[in-house]
Amino acid sequence: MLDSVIFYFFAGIAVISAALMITRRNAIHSAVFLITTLLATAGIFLQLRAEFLFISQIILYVGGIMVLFIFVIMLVRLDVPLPQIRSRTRKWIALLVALAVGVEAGVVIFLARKAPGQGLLIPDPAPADKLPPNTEELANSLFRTYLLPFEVASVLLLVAMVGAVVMAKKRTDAP
Amino acid sequence: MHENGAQKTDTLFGADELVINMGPQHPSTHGVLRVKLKLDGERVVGSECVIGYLHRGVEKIAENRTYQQFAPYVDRMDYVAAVSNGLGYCEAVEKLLVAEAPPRARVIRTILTELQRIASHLLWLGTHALDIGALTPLFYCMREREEILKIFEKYCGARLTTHAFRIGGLQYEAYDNLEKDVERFCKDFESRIQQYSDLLTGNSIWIGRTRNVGLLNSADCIALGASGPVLRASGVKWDMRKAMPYAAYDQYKFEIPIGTRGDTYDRYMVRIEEMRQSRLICLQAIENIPAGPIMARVGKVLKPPRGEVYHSIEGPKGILGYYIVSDGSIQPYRVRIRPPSFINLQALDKMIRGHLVTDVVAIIGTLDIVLGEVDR
Amino acid sequence: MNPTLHSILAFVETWWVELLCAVLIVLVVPLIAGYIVLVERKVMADMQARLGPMRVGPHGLLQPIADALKLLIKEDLIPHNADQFIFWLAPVLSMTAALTSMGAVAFGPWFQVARDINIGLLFVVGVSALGPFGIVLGGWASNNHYSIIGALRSTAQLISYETTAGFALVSGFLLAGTLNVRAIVETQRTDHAWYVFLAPVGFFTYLIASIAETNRAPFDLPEAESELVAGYMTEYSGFRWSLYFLAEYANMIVVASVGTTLFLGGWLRPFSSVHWLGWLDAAPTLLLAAVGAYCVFRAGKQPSRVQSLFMWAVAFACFVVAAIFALASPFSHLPLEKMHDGLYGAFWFLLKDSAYIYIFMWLRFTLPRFRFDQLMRLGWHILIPLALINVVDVGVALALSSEFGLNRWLAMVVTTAATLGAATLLLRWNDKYSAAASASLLADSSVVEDPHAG
Amino acid sequence: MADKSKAPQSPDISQPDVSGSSSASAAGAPPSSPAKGVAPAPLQVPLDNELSRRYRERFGAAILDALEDRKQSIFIVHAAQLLEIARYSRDEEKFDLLEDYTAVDWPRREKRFDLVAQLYSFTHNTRLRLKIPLGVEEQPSTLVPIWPAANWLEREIFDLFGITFLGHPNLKRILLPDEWQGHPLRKDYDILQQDTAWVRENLGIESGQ
Repeated sequence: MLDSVIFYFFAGIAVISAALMITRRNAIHSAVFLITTLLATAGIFLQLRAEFLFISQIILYVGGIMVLFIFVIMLVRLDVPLPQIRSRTRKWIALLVALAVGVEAGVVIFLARKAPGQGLLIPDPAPADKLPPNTEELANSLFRTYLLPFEVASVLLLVAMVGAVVMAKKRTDAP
Repeated sequence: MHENGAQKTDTLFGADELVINMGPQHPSTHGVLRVKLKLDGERVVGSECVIGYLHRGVEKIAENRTYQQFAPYVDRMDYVAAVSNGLGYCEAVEKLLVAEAPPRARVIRTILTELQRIASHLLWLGTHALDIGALTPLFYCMREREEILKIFEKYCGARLTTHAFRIGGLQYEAYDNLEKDVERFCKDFESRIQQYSDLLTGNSIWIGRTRNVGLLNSADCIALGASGPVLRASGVKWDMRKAMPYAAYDQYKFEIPIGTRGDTYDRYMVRIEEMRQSRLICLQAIENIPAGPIMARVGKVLKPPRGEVYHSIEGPKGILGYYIVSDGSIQPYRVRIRPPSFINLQALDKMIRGHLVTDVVAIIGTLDIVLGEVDR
Repeated sequence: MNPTLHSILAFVETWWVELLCAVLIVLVVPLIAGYIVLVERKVMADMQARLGPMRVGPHGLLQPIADALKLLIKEDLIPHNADQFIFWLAPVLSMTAALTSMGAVAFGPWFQVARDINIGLLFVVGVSALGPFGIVLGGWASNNHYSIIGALRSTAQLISYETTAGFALVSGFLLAGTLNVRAIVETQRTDHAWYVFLAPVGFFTYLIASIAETNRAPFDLPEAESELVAGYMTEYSGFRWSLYFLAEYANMIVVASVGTTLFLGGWLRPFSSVHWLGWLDAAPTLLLAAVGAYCVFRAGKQPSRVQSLFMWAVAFACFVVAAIFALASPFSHLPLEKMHDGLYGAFWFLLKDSAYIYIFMWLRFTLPRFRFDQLMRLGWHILIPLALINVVDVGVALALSSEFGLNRWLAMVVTTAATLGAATLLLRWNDKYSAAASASLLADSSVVEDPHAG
Repeated sequence: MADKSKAPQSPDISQPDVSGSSSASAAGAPPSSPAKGVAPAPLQVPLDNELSRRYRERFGAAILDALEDRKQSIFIVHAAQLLEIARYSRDEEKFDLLEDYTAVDWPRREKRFDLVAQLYSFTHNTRLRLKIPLGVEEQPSTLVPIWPAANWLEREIFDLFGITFLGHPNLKRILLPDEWQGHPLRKDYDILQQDTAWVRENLGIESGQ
């Protein structure tokens, strides 16, 4: 009972602020609502006892990436209202994408309902104190089971970062 | 900061220059200085000083007062060094009268003026350190300055705008324990200077904030008319007290401290050392205060003969000059005051080019300006 | 019975300790923050050869309450061109983050809101990292250039020093092998060492980074009063301003608590495993009794009756608490073990916290402020590499002792020496770099010439 | 006010004939002089030393007069050749510091203003005062190229006396507000006078006094 109250509370906040985020004209306001969405999602993670995921969400997305977002918005002064998108084709593309996402979500929920216990709906979650400590689980899978892919991904990100720095540097030198 | 703010706000780090106003209400502009800064990012590419907020027309007032009546007004220019202002004015009028203060008066004047120099430098040190973010030296400096102000208070009853001297000498005889008070102060003061040095001189943040900040070489100093510690820090070994001695300075031995690079750190070191030298002068002076009258016979109504005179002294902030024209009446025909702060402030633009906004604060501090004197 | 009501009741029954702690934190932390301000002013006054607040209550003891009242009834101004919503939101955000993160701090073995959360310390760090949003957004919403510069500086500073703090904490986590707050403290008991001795470099990098993160001098550039008036707080007044103010001090408590927990042994008594130092358990009682006695001594010298009455009251409170400590102490042989753990734990924890915060104050009154480029250079060129090297070295030391059976202390000494060597190299390199940087700065300044200057 | 008395024994000093009767003429020792009884030496005497000879040789009639007042050297120079004289003073005679630059108003004189420049030489430790008599309409050339220190000083003279300097990089008011009317240090500007319109408009009060 309480669980579902908490879930719907967080989910509601996440959905509403996501909607607000895309409808705000002011970039900083959008950023604030994006932060709210991320925090609400983090709350759902916490409710699922995925504590590590919860805190990574907060530290990385909210504490790191969003701070950078706001920094950039303030630097380039995106806080003036942006011109509306007038292009007709773009509107059609947006509609198409939205439909596709909607269909995908519907299919997932339908499948999940078909096979209870395997998809989104878990009929009998394990009692909270019986869950394995998921931080350790996560560490084990990242650093033992999937060490190689994990390291490959890190190197890839590093390369991407170095590449971004190099490209950015070139651009400032050119003019 | 709507009216106090930016005029051009397209992008903060964009190609356009950003103009921001520092002051006239800003904690670090030492009064009501307003500096318009042209910024590229946080880098200063140009500046303009807007002054005059404290303009009272002191020079106009002088033309409507008698010579004695005007003396208290000069205290209100550089109000942290009122005694020095008074000394310059009194000596200038004495020159105009072709009179000279008696030896005893001259020695007492020297003592008080040197104490005032220490007090002025102390106030500068405290506020300058505060601008750079060191809170504590301010209170140490105030503690010592208090002792000096107490001596002034005992001598003439006033602490800030003292009006300590009269044209022709002194009004008040030195009080009984003046020598002892000065000596006690000087004895303590040596260790107190050490305290400031302990807090600042070797501190690497302090050095980082002041070294190579606000460079002004000697040629620029002279061209811009900058004088006093600013000039000496750039390596010019010149002091009005040595070059053209006045009061009783020719009787005492002291050194002229100079810097090598002309940066903010050098100016700091020069002023610290000047305080030490002033202390030495005070100690020498109290050794032997000659007996005798304290007032020359200049008469109650001063009517200097026609003519004009320019007299300047080494004020705590630089050359403090008085140009007085007499038409033979009891009121000066024209009094021109050469304010060291005003002319030193001209160098600000040159000094802050290329520095960060943060350094502007340090550089305004290092110039040691008093707006009461800049604006007069 | 109504199932909803039932479940709510069950919830309260299970969690009443936590709820109580949470309420206590929300109510008491502002008060404590107020008194930290008083202590800070007193410490500052002492260092600056003056007395500090003396008028409101004896020795200014009621000053924080007077200040709080003043702030509450002050006019609340919102600038005309400010972004009303964000202007309202920002200080609340700062305060919320600071208080929430305190939820996972264990002030003693029993006094903790989120007790079983197994990411404990990470939660504190992560949630307190939300606080700067309040600063950034507040600075932006004020629509004031000083505020915006303050906000930008704050963001850049946060990003730089958060990384350092994170790496410094990792070195501690490696030693403890857990993120759970209580487990971290317990491992320090079983390891017979606070981690400040095992990872000194980690502790000092964390200390510096935590000062920078809380925007305290010499890293107080976002609110540098002599440059930016008050930085991001320039346009704030009254209650909103006090929220920022409280958040700053609450954040100090949070970072100090993290440092205390991870590096200074949390609520453990010094030398908790050395038996002949058991008499240290009497310290709280004696200390409080001494404070009480001092109050009695001063009570007679107060200028007014009210003030001396107040002094008596303070003395009485001290004696009462001292008596409680005495009752709970092992010397009393009463069956109050849980109370003993809680009380004494809280005492030692708060003592260490205070020492940590005292370092903040001490540095603030001693050092001048960094310039922004110097701050960034310190962060990126010295502290981050140093913290990284330290993480690697701590890992190496752990491997040496567990895989090769090397003495743990020896391994630590060797790797710490290696870290310090690297630090020396870094510093020397940085000196060279900064000399070159200032040279280029001056070269630039001669280029721009403006005939209309002056 | 300026021509109340003329001391009997004084030679008429400063007199480039351009200046009228009201300019600073000499006076002997005043009655209150400390040296009573002794025949007082005149305070202003014509100056005839190496320096003045060099200047006269070089600039001829542009040096209108050279005299000494209370042992301070004064050259009265023609405004037209101010720039050359200034440059010569700085480069050849090493007067490298422009210590002060100001003006004096003599409303009854034909040439109403005196510009007064105090020069100082670090090399020789000597002072020299240049006085430049100036009519109301005359516009002297700026000294900024010679001594950058003149920048603000000339702005101040412009502000308070209304003398315009040719070639000044940024000649606008410095102490008074830009829109202020009148030049306060002129003798015909009364001590109680003010730009009432400006005060009312900008300060929202009737009078600044």
